[in-house]
Amino acid sequence: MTQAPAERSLFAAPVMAEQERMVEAILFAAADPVTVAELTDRMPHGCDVPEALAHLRRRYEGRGVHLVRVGEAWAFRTAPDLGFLMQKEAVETRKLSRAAIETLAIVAYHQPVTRAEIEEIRGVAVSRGTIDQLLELDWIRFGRRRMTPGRPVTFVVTEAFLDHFGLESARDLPGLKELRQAGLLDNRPGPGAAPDPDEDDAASGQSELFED
Amino acid sequence: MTQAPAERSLFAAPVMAEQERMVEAILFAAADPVTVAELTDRMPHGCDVPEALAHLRRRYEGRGVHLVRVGEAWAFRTAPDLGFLMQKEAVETRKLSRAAIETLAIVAYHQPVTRAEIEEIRGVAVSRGTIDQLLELDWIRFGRRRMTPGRPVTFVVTEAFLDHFGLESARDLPGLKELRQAGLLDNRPGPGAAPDPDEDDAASGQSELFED
Amino acid sequence: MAETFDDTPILTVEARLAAEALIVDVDGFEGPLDLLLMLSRTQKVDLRRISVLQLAEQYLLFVNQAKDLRIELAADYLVMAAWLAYLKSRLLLPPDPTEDGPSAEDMAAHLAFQLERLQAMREAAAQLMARDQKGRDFFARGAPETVVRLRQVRHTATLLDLMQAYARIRTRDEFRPFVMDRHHVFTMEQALDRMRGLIGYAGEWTDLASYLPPGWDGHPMRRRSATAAHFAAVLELAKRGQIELRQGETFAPIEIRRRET
Repeated sequence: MTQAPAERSLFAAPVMAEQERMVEAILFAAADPVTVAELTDRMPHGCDVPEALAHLRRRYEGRGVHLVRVGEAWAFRTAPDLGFLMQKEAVETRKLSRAAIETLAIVAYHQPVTRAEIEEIRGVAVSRGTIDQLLELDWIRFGRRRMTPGRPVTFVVTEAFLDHFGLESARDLPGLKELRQAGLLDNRPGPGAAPDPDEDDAASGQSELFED
Repeated sequence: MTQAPAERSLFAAPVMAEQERMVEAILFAAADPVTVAELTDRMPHGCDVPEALAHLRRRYEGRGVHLVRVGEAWAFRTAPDLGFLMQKEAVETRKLSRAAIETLAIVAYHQPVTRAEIEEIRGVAVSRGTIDQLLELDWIRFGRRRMTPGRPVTFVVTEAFLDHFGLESARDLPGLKELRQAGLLDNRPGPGAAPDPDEDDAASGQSELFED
Repeated sequence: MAETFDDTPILTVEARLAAEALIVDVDGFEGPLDLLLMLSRTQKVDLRRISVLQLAEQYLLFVNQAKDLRIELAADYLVMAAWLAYLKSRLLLPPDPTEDGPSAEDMAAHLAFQLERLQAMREAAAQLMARDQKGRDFFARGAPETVVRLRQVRHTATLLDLMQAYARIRTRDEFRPFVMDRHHVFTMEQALDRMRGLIGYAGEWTDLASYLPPGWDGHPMRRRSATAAHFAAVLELAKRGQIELRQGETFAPIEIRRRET
C-alpha cells in the first residue's frame, strides 16, 4: 500500500503532512498514551516523530481536544475548559419519605415547633437525618428558641417551602375540618371517640405562630 | 438568536467556533457514534449541532482522523488508508460462514426481511445459529412484524452494522441502486407452486424461534 | 471416483463440465439452488439469457450420475429434480391451452430470476465484506472518556402529599384505642414501676394509700385509677414474694412491707 505523493521513492519517508496524519491516527486509536519510541517503531522508516508531534500539537491548539504529553508519552485529551461536557447530570426525582413528609406537615401546621413536640405528635422519634434532609431542602429552618427550660430550638417552614407548595403563607394550609371535607380524613373516628383534646392545642400553637 | 460574542446574553448559545469545539470534544471522547439528539442534549441550550458537525467534518477532511456519519449518529474514525499502522489495535473477528455473510447481505439489501424471505432467496433453510450469530454481533436486529398471516418478525440491520462497514446509512450500500433498478430487490413471488417445499416448515420454524 | 465417471457416457461439453461438479462434495452445495447456480456458470452466458431448459437437463444429469455413484442426495435435491423434469417436459411440449396455472415460460423465468437474485446477493455480500471494516481498516477512539454521571436527587412532595400526611397523623390520634382521656389513667405498669423503686425503703408496714403519686389523690377519677393500679401492682409484687401485705378488716387500710430476704 502506498500513501504516496508521486515522487516518493520506495524507501523515502512520507512527507511531513503525511507523518502528521499517521501520528494523529495512531494516537487517536491507542488505548494508552504512546511514547515517541513506539510511534517511531510503528511508523514507516525515516519518519521524524518529534517534529510530527510538534506540528500536530500546534494544529490542535485551541481545539476541543488537545495533544498532551503524559510523562514520556503522548495522548489526546479533552480541552480542560470543556470538561463539563463529559459530565451528564441526571436529575432523579424521588418522593419524600413518609417520615419526612409527616415531619414537614407537623412543622407547617404547628410552627414554631420543637423536636420534642414533633415526636409527641408523630408518636415516634424523629431521626436526625429527617430534620437534616428538610433543612437541606430548605423547606424548614430554625426558628426562635422556646422560652422554656432547656430553651429548645424550634422549627418553622421557609419561603422556599411556601414557594414549592404554592402557598402564600402557612396560614393557607387547610385545617382539619377542610381536610375532612376534602375527603382526606375520610377515616371516621371510632365510636365513642371523644373530641380530640389536642385540637385546641394545635389551634393555639398555630395562632401563636402568626402573632408575629 | 445572535452569536456575536459582544452582545451575547447569558442564555445565548456559544459562538459557532465554540460549538464546533464542543462537538469535537464530545465525539473525540466517545468510542461509539453519538446521535445528534444526544449531542444537542449535552451541549448548551440553543446550539446548532448539525451546523457544527458540518464545520467539523470539513475541518477533518484529509486528516488522519475523519468525522463520519453513522445513521443518525456521528463518530470520529481513523482514515481507512492508515489501517496498516494500527495492527496493534486490530481486533480478530471471528470468520463468518458463507451462510452468515449471505444472510447479512440479504438483510441489509432487502430489509425489512422475514426469515422465510431469506430462505426463499438463498434457496435453503437459514439455521438458527446463523441468525443468532448476526444478532450477537449486533449487526442485525428484529424489525417490526410483517402484517401478513402469521405476523412474522422481520430483520433489519443495526447502527453497529453501519458503523462496522463504514456506511452512512443503509441507502449507501454498494450497488443498491443498480440492484433495485434491475428488479433484483423485488419481492417477486414464484408463479403458482414455487419449488419450495420448506415454506411451511420455515414459517413454523420462525414462530418457534420467536416464541421465547 | 473420477474413473467411474469417465466410464459413464457423456455427450456434451456442458454435461462433461456438469459432471465435474460431482467431484465437488455434494455437501459443499448449499442446496439445489446453489447447485443450479453453479451449473448455470457452465453456460458461460449472462444469467439473464440462460437456457433454463439446458440447465434443467444439466441438473437432471447430475442427479442421475449421483444416483449411479450411489451418492445419497438430500430430499430437496430430488424434489428439485422432479420439478425440473416436469418443467423440462412442459418446455418441450407445445403449450396446452386447457391447462390452468402458470406457463412453463413463467416458471422458467422465475427460476432464472431466482438464480440471478442469488448471484446478485452473493456479489453484494462480497462487496460488503470487501469494504473497509472497523477494527481492521479504520478504528474508533482507543481511549474513550467515559461520561461522568452526576446523579442529582430531587425530592418532590405535593401539597396533597403534605395534607395527606398531616391527615394521617391526626387520624391516627383519633383512632387511639384509649378513647378515655389518658390524662386520668394510671396504668398498672406505671404503678409497678413506681412501687418497685419505693419498696426498697419500706421496712415497716405502710399504708398503700400513702404510696399514691402526688397529684393523683385529688380528682376522684384520677384517685380511683391510681388506687386500682397500685393495688394491682401490689398484688403482683406479693405474688412474686417481694412484699407482704395485710388488711385488718374489710375496708381497713391495706398495708404493705418489704419482705426480708
